[in-house]
Amino acid sequence: GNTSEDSVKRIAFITDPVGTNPFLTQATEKLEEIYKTGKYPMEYSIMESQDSGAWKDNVRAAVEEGYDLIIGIGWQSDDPMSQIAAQYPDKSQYVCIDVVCQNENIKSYTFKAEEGAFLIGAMAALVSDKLGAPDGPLGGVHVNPGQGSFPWRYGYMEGARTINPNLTMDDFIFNFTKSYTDAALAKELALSQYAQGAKFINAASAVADFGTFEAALEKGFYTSGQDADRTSPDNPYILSTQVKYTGVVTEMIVDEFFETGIKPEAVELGIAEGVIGAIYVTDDGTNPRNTDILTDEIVDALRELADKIKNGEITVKTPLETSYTF
Amino acid sequence: MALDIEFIAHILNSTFRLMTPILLVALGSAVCNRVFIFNIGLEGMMLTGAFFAIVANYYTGSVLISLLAAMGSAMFVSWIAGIFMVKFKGAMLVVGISVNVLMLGATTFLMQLFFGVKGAFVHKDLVSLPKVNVEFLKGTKFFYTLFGSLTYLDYFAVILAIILYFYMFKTVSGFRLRSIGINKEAANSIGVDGDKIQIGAIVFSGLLSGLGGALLSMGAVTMFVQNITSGRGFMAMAAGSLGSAHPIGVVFASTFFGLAQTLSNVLDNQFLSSELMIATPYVATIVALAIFNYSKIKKGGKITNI
Amino acid sequence: MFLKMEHIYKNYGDILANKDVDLDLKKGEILALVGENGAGKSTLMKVLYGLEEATSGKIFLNGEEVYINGPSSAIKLGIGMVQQHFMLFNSFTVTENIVYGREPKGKLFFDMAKARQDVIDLGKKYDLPLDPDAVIEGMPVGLRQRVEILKVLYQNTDIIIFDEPTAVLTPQEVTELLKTMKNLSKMGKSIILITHKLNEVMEVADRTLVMRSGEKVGELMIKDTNIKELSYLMVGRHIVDKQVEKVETGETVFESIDLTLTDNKVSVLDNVNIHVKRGEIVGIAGVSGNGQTELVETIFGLKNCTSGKVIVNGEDVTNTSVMNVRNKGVALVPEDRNVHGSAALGTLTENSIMGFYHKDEFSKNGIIDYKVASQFTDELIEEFKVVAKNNKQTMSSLSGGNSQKLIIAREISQHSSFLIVSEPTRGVDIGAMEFIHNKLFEKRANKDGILLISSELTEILKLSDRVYVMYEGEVKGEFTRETANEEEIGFLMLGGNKDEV
Amino acid sequence: MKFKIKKMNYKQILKYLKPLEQPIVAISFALVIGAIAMLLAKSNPLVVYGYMLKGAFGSKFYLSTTLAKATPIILAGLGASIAWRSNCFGIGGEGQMIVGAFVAAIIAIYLPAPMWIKFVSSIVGGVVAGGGYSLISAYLFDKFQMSLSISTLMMNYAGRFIVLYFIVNFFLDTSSTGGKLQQTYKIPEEIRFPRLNEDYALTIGFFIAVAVVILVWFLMNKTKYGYESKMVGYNLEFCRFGGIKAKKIMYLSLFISGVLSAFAGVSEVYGTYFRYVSGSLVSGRSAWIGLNAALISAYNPIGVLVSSIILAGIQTGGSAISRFTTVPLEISQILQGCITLFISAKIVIKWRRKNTNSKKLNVKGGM
Ligand SMILES: Nc1ncnc2c1ncn2[C@@H]1O[C@H](COP(=O)(O)OP(=O)(O)OP(=O)(O)O)[C@@H](O)[C@H]1O
Ligand SMILES: Nc1ncnc2c1ncn2[C@@H]1O[C@H](COP(=O)(O)OP(=O)(O)OP(=O)(O)O)[C@@H](O)[C@H]1O
Ligand SMILES: [Mg+2]
Ligand SMILES: [Mg+2]
Repeated sequence: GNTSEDSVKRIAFITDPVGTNPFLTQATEKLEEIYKTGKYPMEYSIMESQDSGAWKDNVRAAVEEGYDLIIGIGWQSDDPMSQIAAQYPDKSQYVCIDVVCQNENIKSYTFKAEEGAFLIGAMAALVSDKLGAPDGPLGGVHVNPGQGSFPWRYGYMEGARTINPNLTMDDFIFNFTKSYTDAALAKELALSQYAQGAKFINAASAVADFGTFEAALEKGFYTSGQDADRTSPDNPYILSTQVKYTGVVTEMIVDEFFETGIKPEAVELGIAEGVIGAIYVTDDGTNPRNTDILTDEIVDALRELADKIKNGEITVKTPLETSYTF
Repeated sequence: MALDIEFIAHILNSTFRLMTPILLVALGSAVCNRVFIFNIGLEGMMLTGAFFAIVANYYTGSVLISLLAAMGSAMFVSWIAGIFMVKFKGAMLVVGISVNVLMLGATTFLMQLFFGVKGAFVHKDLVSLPKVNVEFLKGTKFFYTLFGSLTYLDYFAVILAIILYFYMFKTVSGFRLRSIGINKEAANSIGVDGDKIQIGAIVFSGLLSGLGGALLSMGAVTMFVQNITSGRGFMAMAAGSLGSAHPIGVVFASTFFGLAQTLSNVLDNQFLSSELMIATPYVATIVALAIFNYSKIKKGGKITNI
Repeated sequence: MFLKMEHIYKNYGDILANKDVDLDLKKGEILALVGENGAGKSTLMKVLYGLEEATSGKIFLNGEEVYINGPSSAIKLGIGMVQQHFMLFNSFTVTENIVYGREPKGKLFFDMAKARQDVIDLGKKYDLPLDPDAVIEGMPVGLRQRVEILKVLYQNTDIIIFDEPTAVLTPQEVTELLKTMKNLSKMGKSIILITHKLNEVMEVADRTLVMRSGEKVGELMIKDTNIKELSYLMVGRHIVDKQVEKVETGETVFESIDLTLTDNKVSVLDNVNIHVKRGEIVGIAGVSGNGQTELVETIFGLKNCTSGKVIVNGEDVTNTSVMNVRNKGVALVPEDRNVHGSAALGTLTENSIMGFYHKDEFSKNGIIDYKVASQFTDELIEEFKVVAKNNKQTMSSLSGGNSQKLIIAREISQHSSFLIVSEPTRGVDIGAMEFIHNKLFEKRANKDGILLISSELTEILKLSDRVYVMYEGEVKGEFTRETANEEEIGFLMLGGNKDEV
Repeated sequence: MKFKIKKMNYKQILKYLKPLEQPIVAISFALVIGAIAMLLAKSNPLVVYGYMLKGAFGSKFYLSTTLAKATPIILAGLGASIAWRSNCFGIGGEGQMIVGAFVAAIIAIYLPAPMWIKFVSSIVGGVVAGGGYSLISAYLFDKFQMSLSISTLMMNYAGRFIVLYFIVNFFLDTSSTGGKLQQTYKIPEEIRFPRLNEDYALTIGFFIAVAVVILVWFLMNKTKYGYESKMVGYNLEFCRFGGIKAKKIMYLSLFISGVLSAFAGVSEVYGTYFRYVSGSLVSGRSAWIGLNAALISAYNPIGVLVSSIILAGIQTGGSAISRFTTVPLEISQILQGCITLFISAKIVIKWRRKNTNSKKLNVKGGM
């Protein structure tokens, strides 16, 4: 329901259809969790938006319907949020997650996803080396070739190259599902990368990843998940996951909103803030680690890298140009 | 990448795996074409099969029952579609599109209802279609890879095409099936119920789509992901058309698609930009159809792809 | 009494197509069903064959009441129908068409060999020989109909209904068909024949049943009646062939010079030289399929000729567009009214302006004036006595005779100086036929030229001032009203040569 | 021997439905099914439907949102109608929308010219591009007898990815979202479709669409082309004998159809996105909904207008549900599917009312 006394604050959480993307699920679940605790006098509504048209409608409607805090998550949110925030600076407070919005009334939280990818890349190189393929090829099944997956792709490459500097572009194989849901295709892509000799294949195509995981289980190559901890007792080949704790951010936002109110600025979150990381490296997952492959020394090496990133000794660069070469 | 002999084996193997789900559905589409039904709802029917295969799979753990569930559910949906297309004379496209939208929504919705998850349902207890054991080929790596990790249903798809060929061109009911597409009125005038045959064809295409879906959710992978078919149903229609509604032709057409897909997988951003790579199968279809029809027209033949 | 239909009523919405009709049929009898267009003949038979459900009424077979709820049950009861519009699968073979519905089966496969044999035997039995492997597509109409007949016989039916079987046949084919019917009746089959050609009735029928506007108005034994009486019963008035008055011919409106058409190596038209003057009707006699259709199409710009010229009112229109030919003052009543002459789902108005909707009277700068069009249509309906509720109803709801009238009305109303009419009275009743013939004479009277193509020699002889005979794409001879005579023309039609006479 | 008179049972159903106003029946059927789904989702259908209605037409604000959504649907619907009524059963609306929108956006962004020239050439360029794209399928049909439905279906995908290729490699906006969304830059403020009221989504686009409806109605029912194309739809042979150049009509119809569909895309660029956003036109599904609108209203422009607004309402109502309740978004998909499915049955009933008689209804089932 949407009728409520003024004391109760109303939060609109606008997103692409939840479900296909674990980092959306995390955020929405956290929101519900906060609500359940009754910590704050709040109501919330998850507004799933099929297409960018629906996005605009929902943001506009959220203002019309008098929501006090409007959170948009995903790249999609940029245009509609910026436009509305510019038009109604005072009608509500605005936050974008995962994208820096063009409008200054909006607080933006973005992620240094590349840092997580960096760790996985290093892990890939180490594991591959351990399995007798120091020079790769290293695989990756991502969503699309565009800027969208640069952080994961280039972070991954950077990480691998810190371990083995003489890796070249040709030592990496990347394929793209162009869909968050085509698990069958993802699996097929993984299989063909495996056939080309990849011992480690980095999965970064939302729920389609399950296809890659299944291929790993079948063929016995190693892989890693994305966003939410994908390791599983049923599948020892999923060595780790490049996590992106959107739940944490959601909590930050809600807290800030109720304590101080939203202060528009652009915040970048990474390993240092405990929002980005890799399972077993920056935090221990819920499932037992595959210690035969992901041995302690490998983990230690990775932890070292993680610390270097924390204290700024290493900064992972992900250029925006399509022409990323070394 | 290294184009060694074994990798070629992999390409062929992968082609086959990618081809079969399309083939099954394409055969359904072909049957529909034969009775002058343009069934764009195949995508939705395939999705239905893929989903209920997993539902049954989860609750019974029996491959057989899962397959039956896949076929049954898809047949039910296609029966509804058939009634609307034939009896109520609803525009085939509207019915088909509606079915697609409806089933995309319904499967996603039911997935939450049954499994309490959105997006993807994966579970260790899900059984996958039995794979044909090729251990005896372990000696010759080429064949081992070539025939590796294929389910019985993959092979059955091809066999089915052959069976369907005999059905269409050698049996009486196949004969009547073809007659409807040529002149339904004439069939009715001699007391052969054209409507029944058309609906029958649609339901049969549902059965095949169901199998195709199951092959996707229990063969290619063992899970259900919302919209897992992602356009394969439409591809299948194109294949049915490219194969000019002839079972054997459809096999070639589907293989062609499978190969196009595989190549676009392995060649991805090696030669062509990957966006163009995805576009190729569709452009290729048009070109292939054009060439195919052109040669046929030259021979003064009839074009059967409706 | 073998078959008995009692108190049959059938209405389509407000139209009462059959009103309390009784019909009975003896074994081995040929019963002719005659009446004007829209009299209710087809409907009555559709009821008998189960294509339509009677609103009320009973049907008895061998004294026992039967319920016929579809062709299949009719066939089970031994009733078969050769429909007016052939119901064949064009890309199937003769065999496949004939055995359709009762195909011989092996264990699981279609037993084609047996089917083939059955067809051959059947052909022998009723001596209707046919090549069992021929594909229907491209078969002459006569043979197609033969397929239809064998199809019915294959279902071993005892009652065979023919709905206007001769409408589309050449004279030769007609004689054969009539012979066949006699045969069948001898072999104990009962036949119901719908036709508009009373001479056929007189020739084959034992008994005739006359219908008018849905009702049975008479039932006569053929031996004690004659054409005059029948036509009177049908139309309700006497049909009199009035004298053809002479008309002075003017200058040439149409002329073809060495018109030649070869369709992949086959010569379809071979140096055709014909002309039509103002005020004359020129007939083209010939067994259909000897190039008449192609001749019309090349003249009218539907086909391009390989060589030669088409001159209309002194202008060369060879291989130009239909539109251009029409604009030069040519009009055409095509042979097949349902396919080429009208749009079944279009309204009468839409059908009436086809071919010249672009003329100033109907459209100015791209906009069609439907008020004018609809008035115009009403005038046509009025002048040509087309039976229709209004000009908004669809063409398909007109009786065949009436749609034919409207088509002819449309083409005549253009006041074009040159009119081509192809089979103008096919499938229309004698009343309408007389009417149409008079209209053609009127047009001739106001000094327009008419080219008449007809497979009805009698029609040719009745209307034409001059006659060309066509055989295999060649003009075999030319006659004037005076010199024309059936024997000679018939002889040439079949490929004889003039000097041999 | 006896034969029971049984068949007709579905005819009886139709007879039974005949007097009722079909769309209402259709919608209520659909609503029932939707209700079942909702009960399964443990929420009160009446409440949900209440919200849905409110979110679709409940206030000026919502209505304007719905009308804005309807705009591309109407245009795409008109496009489909033009083609289908002359027997060109193409389903290429989506592809034409995409191409049109893309070209229009690119011209509007990059053409170095004064604003009004930008505007005009962008719109014209866009729609002509769409028309041209449609002509390809016309050519394939003409020269290779390639089924329009198949060629256009393929061209929907081809167009989408080829355009994507150009965007990613030449026209990508890297400033916003760091180029993560595959989209062009925005078109200049000055030339976007103005809003009637800054608080509402509605732009003049909708009124242009309505104007186009009238235009198309006129085109279909008053002009020579309208007559010719209609007759071509009825009987090609008849037209040949009447001197109508059927081929010309087919090309023309498909071109116009492409132009209209493309304009649907252009209107989205100018009224909603202000840029070409890859995938948005696909996930928006306007082309397909438009096609439905065209078919269920038997190609009648006015009918297209009305049914488009209803179908758009289901969409906006659907989003409203997801805002007001916890019912998952899919419910609105289910509803949409059901409603169009049931409405499709109307066609036959309407025909049965119009002319019970005409011999070839089964052919007219459409594709
Ligand atoms: N399906 C139908 N719907 C509406 N009216 C019909 C239908 N079929 C026939 N009619 C009408 O019923 C009447 C009788 O039609 P019927 O077919 O029996 O005429 P007919 O005697 O066969 O004419 P013709 O000599 O031209 O064949 C006509 O007025 C016709 O318009
Ligand atoms: N669906 C219909 N609606 C209205 N009248 C019809 C319909 N079907 C048939 N009729 C009428 O019934 C008559 C008989 O139909 P039939 O099939 O015998 O054609 P016809 O009248 O003989 O004309 P033709 O000889 O050109 O076929 C037709 O003339 C037509 O007027
Ligand atoms: Mg008749
Ligand atoms: Mg008749």
